[in-house]
Formats: sequence, C-alpha cells, structure tokens
Amino acid sequence: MRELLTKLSGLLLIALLTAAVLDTTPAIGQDEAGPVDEYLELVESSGAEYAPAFDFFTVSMLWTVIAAALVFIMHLGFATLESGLTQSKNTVNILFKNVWIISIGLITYAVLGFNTHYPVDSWQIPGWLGINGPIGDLNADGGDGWGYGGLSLAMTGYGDFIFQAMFAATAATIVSGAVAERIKLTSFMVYSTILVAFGYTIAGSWHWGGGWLSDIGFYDFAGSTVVHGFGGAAALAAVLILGPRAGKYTADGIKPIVGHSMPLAAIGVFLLFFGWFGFNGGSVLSANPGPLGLVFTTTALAAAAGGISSIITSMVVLKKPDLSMALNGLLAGLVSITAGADSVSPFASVLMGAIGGVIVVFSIIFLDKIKIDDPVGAISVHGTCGIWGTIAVGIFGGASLSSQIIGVLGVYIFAFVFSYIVFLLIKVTMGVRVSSEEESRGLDISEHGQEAYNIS
Amino acid sequence: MRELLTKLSGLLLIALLTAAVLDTTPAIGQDEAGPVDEYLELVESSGAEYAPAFDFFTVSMLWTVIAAALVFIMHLGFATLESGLTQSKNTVNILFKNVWIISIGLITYAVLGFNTHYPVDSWQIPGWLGINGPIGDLNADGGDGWGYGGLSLAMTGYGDFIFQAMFAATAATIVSGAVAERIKLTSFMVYSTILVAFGYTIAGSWHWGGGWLSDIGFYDFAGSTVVHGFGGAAALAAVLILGPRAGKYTADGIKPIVGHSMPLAAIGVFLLFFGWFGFNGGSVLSANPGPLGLVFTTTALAAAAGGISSIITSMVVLKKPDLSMALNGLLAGLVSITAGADSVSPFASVLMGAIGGVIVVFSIIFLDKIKIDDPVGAISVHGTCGIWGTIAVGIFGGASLSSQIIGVLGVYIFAFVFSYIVFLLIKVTMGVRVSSEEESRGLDISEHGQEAYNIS
Amino acid sequence: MRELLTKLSGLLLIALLTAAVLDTTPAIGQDEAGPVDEYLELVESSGAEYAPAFDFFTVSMLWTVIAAALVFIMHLGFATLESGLTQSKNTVNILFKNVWIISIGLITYAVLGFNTHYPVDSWQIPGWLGINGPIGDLNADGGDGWGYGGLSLAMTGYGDFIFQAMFAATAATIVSGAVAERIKLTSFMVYSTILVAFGYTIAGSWHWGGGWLSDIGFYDFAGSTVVHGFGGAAALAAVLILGPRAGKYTADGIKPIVGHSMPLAAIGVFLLFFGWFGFNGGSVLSANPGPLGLVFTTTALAAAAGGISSIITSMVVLKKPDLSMALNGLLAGLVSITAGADSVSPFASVLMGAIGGVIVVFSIIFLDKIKIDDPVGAISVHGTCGIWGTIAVGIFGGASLSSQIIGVLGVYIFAFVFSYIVFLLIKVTMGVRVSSEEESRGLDISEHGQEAYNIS
Amino acid sequence: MKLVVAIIKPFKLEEVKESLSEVGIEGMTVTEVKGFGRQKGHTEIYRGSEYTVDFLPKVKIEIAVQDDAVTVAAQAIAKSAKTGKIGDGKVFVLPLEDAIRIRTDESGESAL
Amino acid sequence: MKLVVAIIKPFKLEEVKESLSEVGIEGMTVTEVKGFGRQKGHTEIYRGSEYTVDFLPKVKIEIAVQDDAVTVAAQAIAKSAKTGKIGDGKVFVLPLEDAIRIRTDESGESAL
Amino acid sequence: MKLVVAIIKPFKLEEVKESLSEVGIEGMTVTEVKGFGRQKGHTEIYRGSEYTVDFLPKVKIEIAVQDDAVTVAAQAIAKSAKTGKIGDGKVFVLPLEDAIRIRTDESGESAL
Ligand SMILES: Nc1ncnc2c1ncn2[C@@H]1O[C@H](COP(=O)(O)OP(=O)(O)O)[C@@H](O)[C@H]1O
Ligand SMILES: Nc1ncnc2c1ncn2[C@@H]1O[C@H](COP(=O)(O)OP(=O)(O)O)[C@@H](O)[C@H]1O
Ligand SMILES: Nc1ncnc2c1ncn2[C@@H]1O[C@H](COP(=O)(O)OP(=O)(O)O)[C@@H](O)[C@H]1O
Repeated sequence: MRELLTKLSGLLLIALLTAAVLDTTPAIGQDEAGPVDEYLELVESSGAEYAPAFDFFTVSMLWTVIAAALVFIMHLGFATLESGLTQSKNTVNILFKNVWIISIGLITYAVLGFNTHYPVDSWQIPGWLGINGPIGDLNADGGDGWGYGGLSLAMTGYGDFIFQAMFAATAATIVSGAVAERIKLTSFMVYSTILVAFGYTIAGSWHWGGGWLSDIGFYDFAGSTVVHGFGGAAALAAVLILGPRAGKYTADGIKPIVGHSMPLAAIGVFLLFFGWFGFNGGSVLSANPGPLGLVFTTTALAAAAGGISSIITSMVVLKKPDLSMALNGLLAGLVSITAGADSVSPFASVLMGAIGGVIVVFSIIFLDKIKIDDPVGAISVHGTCGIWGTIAVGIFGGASLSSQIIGVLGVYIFAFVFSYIVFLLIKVTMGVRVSSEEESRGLDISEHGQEAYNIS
Repeated sequence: MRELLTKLSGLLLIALLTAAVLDTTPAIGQDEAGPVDEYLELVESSGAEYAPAFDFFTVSMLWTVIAAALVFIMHLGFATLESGLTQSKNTVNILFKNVWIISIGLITYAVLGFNTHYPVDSWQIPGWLGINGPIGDLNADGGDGWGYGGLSLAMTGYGDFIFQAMFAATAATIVSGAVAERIKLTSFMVYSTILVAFGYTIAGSWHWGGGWLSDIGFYDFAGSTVVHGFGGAAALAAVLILGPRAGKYTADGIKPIVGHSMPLAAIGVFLLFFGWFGFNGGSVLSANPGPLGLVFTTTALAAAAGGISSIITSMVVLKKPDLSMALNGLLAGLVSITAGADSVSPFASVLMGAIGGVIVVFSIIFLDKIKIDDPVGAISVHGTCGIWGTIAVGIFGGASLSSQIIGVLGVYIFAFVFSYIVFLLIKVTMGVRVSSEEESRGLDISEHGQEAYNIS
Repeated sequence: MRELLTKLSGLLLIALLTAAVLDTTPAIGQDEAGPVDEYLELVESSGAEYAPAFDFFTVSMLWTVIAAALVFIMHLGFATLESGLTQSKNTVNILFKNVWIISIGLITYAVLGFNTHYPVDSWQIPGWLGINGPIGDLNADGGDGWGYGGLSLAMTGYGDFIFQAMFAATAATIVSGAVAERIKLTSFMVYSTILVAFGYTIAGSWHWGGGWLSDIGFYDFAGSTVVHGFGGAAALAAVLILGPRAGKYTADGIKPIVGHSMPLAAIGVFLLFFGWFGFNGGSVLSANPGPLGLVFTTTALAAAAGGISSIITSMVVLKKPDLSMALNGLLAGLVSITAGADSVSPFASVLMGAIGGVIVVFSIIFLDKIKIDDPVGAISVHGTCGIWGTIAVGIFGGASLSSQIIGVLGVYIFAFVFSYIVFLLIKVTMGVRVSSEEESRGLDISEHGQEAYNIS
Repeated sequence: MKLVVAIIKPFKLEEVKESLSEVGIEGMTVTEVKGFGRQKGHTEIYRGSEYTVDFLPKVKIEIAVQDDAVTVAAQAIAKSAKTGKIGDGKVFVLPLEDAIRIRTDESGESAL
Repeated sequence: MKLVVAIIKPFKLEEVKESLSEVGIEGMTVTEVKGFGRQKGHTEIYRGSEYTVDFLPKVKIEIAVQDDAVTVAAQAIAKSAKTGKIGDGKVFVLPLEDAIRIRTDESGESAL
Repeated sequence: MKLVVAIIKPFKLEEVKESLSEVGIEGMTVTEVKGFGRQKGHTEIYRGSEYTVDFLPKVKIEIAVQDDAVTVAAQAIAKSAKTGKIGDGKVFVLPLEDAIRIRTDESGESAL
C-alpha cells in the first residue's frame, strides 16, 4: 500500500509540475505556443480541480455562439416569410425593413439595450426600469471566463451579449410583418428603433433582467411572452392606428390580398423552425445534455403538432388544405412551446403545439372578421399563441398559473401601450401611412424607386 | 519529497472537499447555483475520475442535437428542390406535402417510430420485426447521462431520439418528389404516414436496430441503403402504379416537362449538401475528432466529385452543360458516400462520388427511356446511387461485398414491396391520382384552391 | 489528517487503476465498447493529466467542422446574391458556375491546394512559393489527435483541411459575380480552376502558410486581404480584359442593367452573414471562449454598422433608400472586420463596419463612372473594403500599419497580375467573351439551352 | 359588328367590367399591356444610376359587339374608367367582319 | 387581306398551330390573355377568406391572311380548338388594309 | 383613322419608339407577344431530352394615327426595326372607325 501510494504521488507530482510550467514549455515538446497551451493555463489558473467544469464552460460557450447564429438566421426567415405573404410591389420595401431591423437591433443593443435588458444593480426604478449605457470590453475582469456571472452562467460576457442581441430585433420584425404594405418607411425606421432599444429591453428586464416578474415566479423559458408576445401586442397597437390595407375590407366583404410567393413563405417558415433550435436550445444557457435534448425534442414535436393540427383545422373549417395556414401552424406550435420547452414532457409539448395550431387558424380568421388587417398573421402567431404558450406552462409545466397570467397581462399591456403611444406620436409628427396613391402603386416604386422583380 | 507529498495532499484535500460540498455552496463563492454547479454535481456523482469522459459525453451530445438541426434543414432543401424542378401550377401542393411530411414524420416517430426503429429487446419477430409504442420520459433513469446505453452511446435519450426523428421523414420526402404533379393529396398524406411510421422504421431496425442485417455484418454508415435506398425503392413502386404525368411520353417521343425555377432547385441542393454534414457527421454518434474530420472530408469531396463528373458527363452525352444534372450530380455524390463516409480514404471518396455522378445521369436518362416518370430524379439519385454507395463500401471500405449485396437486396425489395402494397391498397380504396382535368389545371388550384405565385 | 489522507489515496488508487485498465474493461461495467471508451483510451494514451486539454481539443475540433459547414453555406449565399443582382436570362449560367466553383475548389484543394497553401517545409522558393501534391491520410501519425501540429492547433488534420478547403473556392466566386452575364462558360471554368488551385493558395501561403507576409508581421485574422482582397483584385483584372456588358455604358450615360430578383439577392446576403460566423468564428482555430465571443460580437456589429451607414449614405447621396446598396453595406461591414475581428473592441468594430458601408457605396458609383462594369459590386465589396479592413487593423487593432500596407500591396498586386495573365492567355487561346448575339439572347439559352424560369 | 378596344388604368378593370355587365356585356378579352403617351413615366434608381421607366402598366380590353351596342359599350367604359387624370386611356372602335363561337360553330352576331 | 384573331384555351395552342400549318399557314403572333364570358371562373381561398377568380387564362392568336384563306384558317382553328365545352373561345375576322414585311419592305399579300 | 400594328424584335423597341417620336408620334400601346413564322426557334435540352421552342419573343406595338400619318408611321417603324435578318417582323394597317380619349371624352382624331 505504502509503496503504491508513493508511486501515485510520483505520478501526481509529474502531473502538477508539468501543468505548472506549461506556459514556459509546451506539453508535447514543440516550439510555438498555441490555443491548447493557453487553454491549459486558463484551467490551471482557476485550479486544476475545476477542469471538468471549465471544459463544460467552454462547450456551453460554443453552443451559445452557435445558437446566436441560428437565431440570426431567423431574421432571414422573417424577411422571406413576410415577402412571400405580401404583394410583389412591396417586396423591396419589406426586405429593406428587415435589413434595417437586424442592423439597428444589434447596434442599439450594444449602445444601451444589453445593459437595459440586464440592469444588474443599476435600476432607476428597481425591478421595473433600468436604462443604462453601452457595453464595454466584456472580456475584461474575467468576463471571458466563468468570472462572468460566476458559475451561474456557462458563457462569457460576449457570448451572453451576442446571443441576447440576436433576440432583440425579433420584436420589431414581428411588427414589420403586421404593418406591411402601407407603412411609411422612415416612420417605421424610427418606430422600430425605439421599440427594440427601449420597449423590448424594458419589458425583458422585468423577467430575464431579474425584475418584478422574476420575483413573482413568472416562468417564460425562451420568451413566448417577453419576446413573441411583446412583438404581437406591439403589432396590434400599430395596426389599430395604421388601419387596414386599401381594398381589403369592402362593402361586399373581405377581399383577400394574396401573398405573391408561396415558395418564399415556405423558405421563411422552415428557416424560422431551423433557427428556433437556437432560440429555444440556446436558452438552456449551457450545453447541459439533459435539458438540451429535452428542449430540442419538445420544440420539434410542438412545431410538428402545430403543423398537423392547423392542416386539419383548415381542412375542416375552410374545406381546403391551406398552405399559408399550415405554415402559420408550424410557427404557432413553436411559439406555443417556447415558454415551457424545458419543463414539459414530449407528450405535453405535442398537446401544446397542437392546440396552438388550432388557435392560430381561428385567431387569423377572427382578426380578419373584426377588420384588423395583419398581412402575415404575426399578431395571431406571436401574440395569440404567445398567450397560450405562457399559460400552458402553468398547466403542463408546473408553473404558477396566476404568475403566468400576471406576466402575460403585464408584458402585453406594456407592449401595447408603449407601442401605441410611440406610434401615435410618430403619426402626429411625421405620419405613419403612405398616400393611397403610393399604396396602390406599391412601396417599392414609391418609397425606393426600385422593383423587386425584373424578369427579362 | 515527504514535504511535497504533504503539500500535494493538501491541494487534493481542498479539491475533493470543495467538490464534495458543491451542491450546498457554489465553488467560486457566490450566492445562486447555476448550470456549472449542477454539471459539477453530475460529474461528481459519476465519479470524478470520469470527468474527461463526461465532458466528451457533453460535447458529443451537443454535436448530436446540432446535427439534428442540420438534418432538419434538409427538409427545406427537399421542398425547394422539388418545387424548382416541377411546374409552378403544382408548387403549393409540393410545399404543402413537405410541411406535412416533416410534421407527421416527427410525430409518428415519437408515437411508435423510435421504439420500432430500435426495439432493443422487444421484437415480435427477433431481428425482423419489433413494433413498439411511444417514447416516455427519455431523461428518466439516467437517460440524460451516459446511463443511457451505457458508455456505448455518447448522447442522451432525447438526443438519440431527435437525431433519428429528423432522418425518418426523409424516406417519405424522396417519394414525394417522384410522384409529384399528379398524386392525390389525401392519398399521399395517408401513404406517407404509413411509410414513415412502419416501412422506414422496420427496415431500419434490421440494421441500426440490431436486427438481422447487423448480424450478417452489413455496413451502412449513415444510410445509403436504409434511408436513401429505402426511399428510392419505395418511390419506384409508387411511380409504377401511378404512371407518368400527362403529356410526358407522347407518340413522337419524350416531351420534357420543364421545372419552373432553377434558383429554387439550386437552393434546395445547396441546403441538402449543407444538411448532409449533419446527416453523415452526426452519424459518427459522437464528437470523436478523428472520424468526425474524416467524415466531413469524404462527404464534401464525394459531393464535389459527383458535381464535376455529372457536369462532364452531361457535356459529353447531352452536348450541353445541364444545370439540373449538375445539381443531381452533387446529390449523387452525397448519396454515394453516405454508406462509407467513415471508412474510406479521401481518394476513395472522390472516386465513389465521381462514379455516382456518372451513374445518376445515365440512370435519369434510362428511366425516362423506359417511361418511368420521376420529375425530380429522386429514384436515380437516392435509389440507384444508394446501391452504388453501399456496394462501394465493399470495394473501398473493407466491408464484406456479399453482406453489402444482401443488405441492398433485403432493404430494396422490402421497400418496393411494402410501398407497392400500401400504394395499391390506397389506389383501390381512395384512388391515388387526380383527374386529368385537375392535373392539367394544376394541383394548386384543384387541390388547394391557391396559387403559388401572384405577381402584381 | 493521516486518516483522510489514506482515504484520499484510496480514491486515487481506484481512479488510476480503473483508468489503467480501461481498454480491457469498460468503465461502467457493460459489455460493448463505445465511443466514450475509445475516447478514454485516447485520453489515457496522451497522459491522464492532459484530459482537460484533450477535451478542449475535442470541442475545438467540433467547432472547426461546424464552422466549415457554415463557410460552405456562404457559397449558396454567393450563388443567390449573384443570381438576384443579374438578369433572369443568365441565371442558369450563374447557378451552374457556382456549382462548378465549389466542386472544383474542393477537389483542387485536396489535389494540391492544401499542401500549396501550407507548404510547411517544402517550399520551392522559401516564403514565396511551395507547390505541393495531394493530401494523404491526414488521420495517420497522430494527425487525428493533437499530434497534428502539436498543441499549437486544436483540430485534426482533416479538420484543418476541410475548414480551409471551404475558403478556397471563395476567391473564384467573387470573380464569378464580377464577370457575370458575358463571360464564356468554358473559359470561366478553366480560369476559376487555375485561380483557386494556384493563385489563391500561393498568395495564402505567404501569410497563413508561414511565408514572407507572416515574417513581416502582417496581420489578417480571417482574410480581408488574403481571401476577399485576393478575389476582388483578381476580379478587377478579369473585368478590365472582359469589358462591360453590352448597353451598360452608352453615349447618353450609364444604363443600369437591373437585377432580376431582390428576394434572391437578400437571401444571398443573409446567408453570407450567417456563414461569416463560421468564416470569422472558425478562424479562432479553437473554441477558446474569450476570443470566440469577441469575434462573434465584432463580426455582427460591423455588419450591422455597415448596413446602417450604407443605408444613410444611399439616402443622402442617391436620395433613395437603395436595397441593393443596403445589402452590399452588410457585406462591406463583414469584409471590413474580417482582418481584425479578434483584435479590436466592439466600438472599433462598429466604426470599421460603418466606414466600410460608406466606402462601398462610393466605390460602386466610382467604378461605374470609370466604366468598370461589376454587376454585383464584388470588386467594391471584397476588393475595396478588403483594403480598408486590413489597414483598419493597423489603426484599431495595434498591427503595424506599414506591414498591413505592404501586405495589401503584395497580395493585391499578385492577384491582379496573376489573374490578368491567366485571363489574357485564355482570351487569346479560347476567347473569354460570348458573342453579342449570345449575350443579348442570354447565356442560359446560348450556353446551356435551358431557361431559369418557366412559369406555367 | 365592331371590335371595341379599350386601354385603361389597371386598377380600373373591376369597375369597367361591372359597368359593362350592367349594360349586358358579359364577354371580353383582357391583356396586360404597357402604355406610352402624354402621361410620363417615373425615374428609378439602381446602384447609383438613375433611369426612367417610360412605359406605364395598362390593361387592354377587347370586346366584340353588335353595331348597335357600340356606343353603349364605349360610354360604359369611358364613364367607369375615367379618373380625369392624364393617362386614363383610350377607346378604339374597329370594324369586325365576322365572329365564330368555336364551341358551337355559330357565326355572326349570335357568336358574341 | 384579313386579320384572323382567335381566342382559345391555352392547352389547345399546339394543336391549333399544327392544323394551321397543315393548311399552309406558317406565320402567327400569340399573346397570353385573360378571358371573361359564359365560362365562369373558380373560387379560391386564402387565409380563411374566399374569393372568385373571374378571368380565365386564354391564348390569343393573330394571323394575317389573304382574303381567300380566311375560311380555311378560321375552320382550321375552330376544328382544332374545339372541346365542345363552354369556354372554347372565338374567332374574329377583321379587315386588314396593308401589311409590310420589315426585313424586305415587301408590302401587301406578299408580306404575309 | 388607322390602327398601325407592328410586330418587332424586342431589343428594337427603344429604337422604334425614338424614330416614332421623331415623326411626332407620342402615343402607343405595347404588348409582349410570341411570334411564329419563317424564323425558326431553337432546341433546348432538359434532363436528357431535347425539345424545340418554336415561339420567339416579339413585341407588338399598336398605334392609332390619322390617315395621312399612316405611311410616315409605317416607314418609321420599318426603318428602325430592320436588321435585315429573318424574323424582323411585320407592320399591319387596320381601319379604325372611332377613338375616344377617356379622360376628356374627346372623340375622333382629336382623341389620338
Ligand atoms: N396613338 C395611340 N395609339 C395607341 N395607344 C395609345 C395612343 N395614345 C395613347 N395610347 C394609350 O393610351 C394610354 C393613355 O394615353 P395618355 O396620352 O398617356 O393619356 P390620355 O389618354 O389621358 O391623354 C397610353 O398609355 C397608351 O397605352
Ligand atoms: N364579346 C366578346 N369579345 C371579346 N372576347 C370574347 C367575347 N366573348 C367571349 N370572349 C372570349 O372568348 C372566351 C370564351 O368565351 P365564353 O363565353 O366563356 O365561352 P364560349 O365561347 O364557349 O361561349 C372568353 O374567355 C373571352 O376571352
Ligand atoms: N401571317 C402572320 N400573321 C401574324 N403575324 C405574323 C405572320 N407572319 C409573321 N408574323 C409575325 O412576324 C414575326 C416575324 O415573321 P418571320 O416570318 O419569322 O420573319 P420575317 O417577317 O422576317 O419573314 C413572327 O414571329 C410573327 O410574330
């Protein structure tokens, strides 16, 4: 025993010694120091015994940035979906708006969004409002290790930033679809900037920023309410002020304004589905195998269930297998699972998605009935299903139903009022709607002097 | 020495103590417990000495779910490729079918597919048939750790499920392309459901489920035969019953029915190529650096070789650089390497892909000659090249040639017969083909009452 | 103390013993050996104390291949962007060229590119020219572990190869856009092959291959100069010889030849943005959390800033919010950050991107003024912004300004001259331009006998 | 019989169609055309260079009618297509010597 | 000379073209048009609301012929375009005063 | 009044338009058509099978003019549209009985 013990200690000795001098001489003798060297130093510096945790930290960080890229591609999804479900004479305008949104969304998030979304200790109104300044060097002061947020966050400061930044623009994109084909470009540019810079981040701080919603135990895993619901409610307010597209609601009933390209719409929905794996999966905030697998599974099953149930619903209610409804159904399923993806069973996720798929069809038809004109169904998909998805966590995910309801009310009302006021102010100052002349001619020519298609 | 020894023990002591109490106090003193904490506990619980293996497990699981997302995007690839190579009057129908397939594919895989694909010990006919029920909570009983399948699988139960689930719908998608532009929607919905729920999973269980094919040493790394071949053979049976599109084969020869959008087709093929990195790369079933790098390399080189050889072939044989052939050539290369991506050299992969690229051109022309109408070339790409890819592992990958041949025969015959019977039953019960009136008008209007394009 | 010490040693004993015999019996007693087993053996074989480094190696390798897949999708981005910004009568031709480029790019890189890009010790002209043969089995001789390049590279040989191979074709794709709509297909096929096989790899070897540029301390993180600049300069030379498209520059001024599909163009740019996370992020060459997060952040912010600044510029200078300029602006931002993504602050990245977005607008207008016809703006985006991006590292990233300038001059001059000579030789031998008859009829029909769109 | 050919603004098509059916005209053939006349086109911009689009989208309606129905048809069109703004379009009347209904081989006025 | 104008169902174009060349008519100009008449359109549905598509896709064929060829042409078209179902279309005959072949400046019947 | 109808090669449209405005003709209606005549189409190939595309893209120009302007217009078109190669197209002259300017209800020559 003693003999063996000595032998072990010897081994151990070599190990620690080698590690200790790694920065001077590479482990497997060779001249130039590389990433693995540096990495070993990092591990050493935080105590060799934390190696496994440290590796986990690294894996989780990798997943975080990959997830950020997946969320980014959702913006292409939105751009193509919105283009596909609107008229070709407004396509340049829609694509332009989406370029604007992702750009301004990322910039404003760096300038003030991130620190307003996560005020940490600097609230103006504790738990309610904490508007703060730009990000600094997030790699400084251990922000590039688990020094950032201690062991409670398995990512670096920049990882946290870029992942959240990709979310930010989403709210504005949702509105973009609902107000399409008649909104004034410059007005939308101003509106969307204010919405992503302040509206989204303030509401977000209530929950993810550790504000009052997190205190009351509101549960919204990846943002059925704080992302999608916020966007849907904001869109509703904007549409109410903006009014429907010319010729949509006539004396003799609803005159559908048909989307110009179903392939574009389908590309959009599949890309959104794809990106959603980063949206929900990344919200695990680590590469923890258990939750990660569950989230991917519930997300995919809910989307599938939403697709099937919306198909059946459209066949029964509309007597036709309506592609645009099937596409919205997939999204409805995704929004419906977003709040509880990590806390419900696969079976529950199928139920949640399926119900979402039914809800979205009726919501779209209903909104049309009451003359709320939403060209792409954004209010129904994100707003209506956002409510359902959040409540559903109270039913299937063990969250407190009352907290869920309070959370929905809080965020939706704020989003609606905030959006309503901002949009109204813009209306009185610069106007929000193009002239009927410009509208019938199409925004591409009237706003951009460009056409989307030039088949020769 | 003794002195040092004591010092070491001291270090060690701190290490183990800290670890031991991790669940009560976080390692780097701070109040709230986070993912890294939990992770350290997990590591502890399975014995600190397994840390590296555990980390590997985590990395591999991450790769598994990312690969699942990549395989998912292949369904957008199929949707756009099929749309692009068919007429615009059937585009809504094709997109709709693809939404249906991915949705029903995921749901049926949860309901019975997964446990039928992997019967483990519950076979009705050992090695041949093991139809089983829905998945439960796959994170239970250590399913979220390497408890799942022991060390033999570097992923959790849900990781295994979602990755395999994304594969399942593929078989039906392959058929979808071959029967496009004339099949009755409802009939296809029924057919595809049965095919993915039973056909694909039963055939798959023979090999990946540990059935008779795995016993005879059949080798099919990522599914040249059990996925692509299955789909191709099933498609052939369906097309034989369905017959060609009206006006394709006339008294005075073949009248090509030209695809309506080459950009859509190209988008589809590039997305399939992209997703194939998850299809083949994920089939490594871990993040093992050696095989992973090899698989990515052989996959990419085979595709490239297929593209080049099909281009040259089309230039020589057809006197024209045919884009649709070049696109099919890339896919042919991918199908040809799928069975052996992990077990052949880069050089062999180039050969395998190049030969696949030649085969596909002649296969397409030949099928047209014998009046088998496959609008997108699915039978040639997946069926014909699937055979070649599987045999090729016997030539370049050291698998037993006879086992490979037996495997191909077994799966192709089963797929063909299964598909033939199911399709025939549907034909006599509900009919499989739209009226010639509906066909000439287009399925979009006749089946969906919608048009894909509305340029205004 | 002594008691505890004994206990510890006991634990340790078990640990080491188990590890020692891992290759004979699986750790958690169960029959079949799996990837985790093998992995533990690998760890053992390199010394248990390297476990963390080894895990890091594995994570980094995973990121490398994922990044390779992301770079691959950039080729779809190029294909769609180029198609969208050109006329529909040349779309088949452009798509075909892109299939060719990625295919031939991968193959030539395997045949000679990789070893010419990284000659290691086999230079013909040390630091300047080292043309070498095909890759062998890169997993051999420890190439599948950190034996490959020792600790200085956190990837396997194949990981290194596939990631670099995906870059290679980029140079040719950039040229493809600039010479679109009038170049002879076969001539382009020859030209692009030579360019990717020799031109790109030789220039690359000067910097990444450890050639003279790396000696003078030239800094180009992910290739503003050695990838994008090279392509832009080569494109300029080709365009000068080729001349503008018929009817572009007339007696009464510039007659714009309008792109045929803005949705295609937008899809292209968003996919390029998406793939750029692999292009820059993968160039960290490891999963090191600190740099990874920074690179993702600077990349995204620079793109966003480029988008916004180009939008503002187009509104001010052109009086119109020009979508095609906004799209080029995003790319301009990306090219501008590529050289310094890992070595500048987020703030600097915004500045670099914003300036790039302004530069690109003026560069496009200027080139049009001097009658250099670049249908997609490739020379401006990759060439002009490539210069800015590289210089900017000298301003914001602490690189030596002089080295940066020398590097730009060296690579741009070489690329221009190399491309000019090759293109000229092809012109005199096989001709480079289609007949004006073919040009006005469109390359799709004259070169391919196919049309891109057939709306029925 | 006459062939009444009208060039109108696209968004007026529905109105014109209705006012025609009011006067009992149920058959017509419609073509998307581009018009050039007093109404000038607009200038567009692409990647920095301006250009003018001269041709404006118009819709052409062709209606075969009996002689006595010409004025009614022409009036109905003129009334419903008018906006008073430049570019409203034209109505042309051409002589029509014969007409055949393919389905029935009827010819002359009964074919309309 | 006359200008024979036919409105037919799109999928009949090939047949009509062939039967015309059988009677020696090799030149024609074809336009995609939308037709409105006895044949009613179909109803489509989009996101829950129905709407009817009145206009049906048709093809217009214009053929300039010598006076004596009119009946042959008209018959050839009528015969080959007939399905007997409503919506088969019309054949109109208009007087044609002059024709010029741009390439050769020939005019009159020799220009056809 | 006459209706001058010209079928020309698409890329000649600009030239024709200019030479027409030179002779003071500012109004016209243009339609994209497909032409069939002496000029033969081309063969294309798709997935291994060849097929011929008979119809060639052409542009149809319709111009209503006063009687005395017919020759000028026809000449202007013929001159500017000529390439001398087969497929240059035709100019047809049809009688026009009446014309109405919708905007002003003017009719007859003053409507042109
Ligand atoms: N001489 C003509 N021949 C044929 N079509 C004409 C002629 N003049 C005008 N048009 C058609 O009528 C449309 C309207 O004519 P325009 O002169 O622009 O306005 P208005 O009819 O109100 O004077 C034009 O766009 C063109 O399509
Ligand atoms: N009076 C008309 N003038 C011009 N075109 C007509 C007229 N009536 C019918 N057409 C054209 O002929 C097509 C077929 O006519 P329709 O009345 O539907 O069937 P049928 O010719 O068999 O009676 C219509 O779609 C329209 O294009
Ligand atoms: N008889 C005709 N009726 C109507 N259009 C005709 C006739 N003949 C020719 N065309 C039109 O004129 C075009 C050119 O005619 P074609 O015979 O090809 O060359 P060319 O006019 O030089 O002899 C054809 O594509 C067609 O559109």
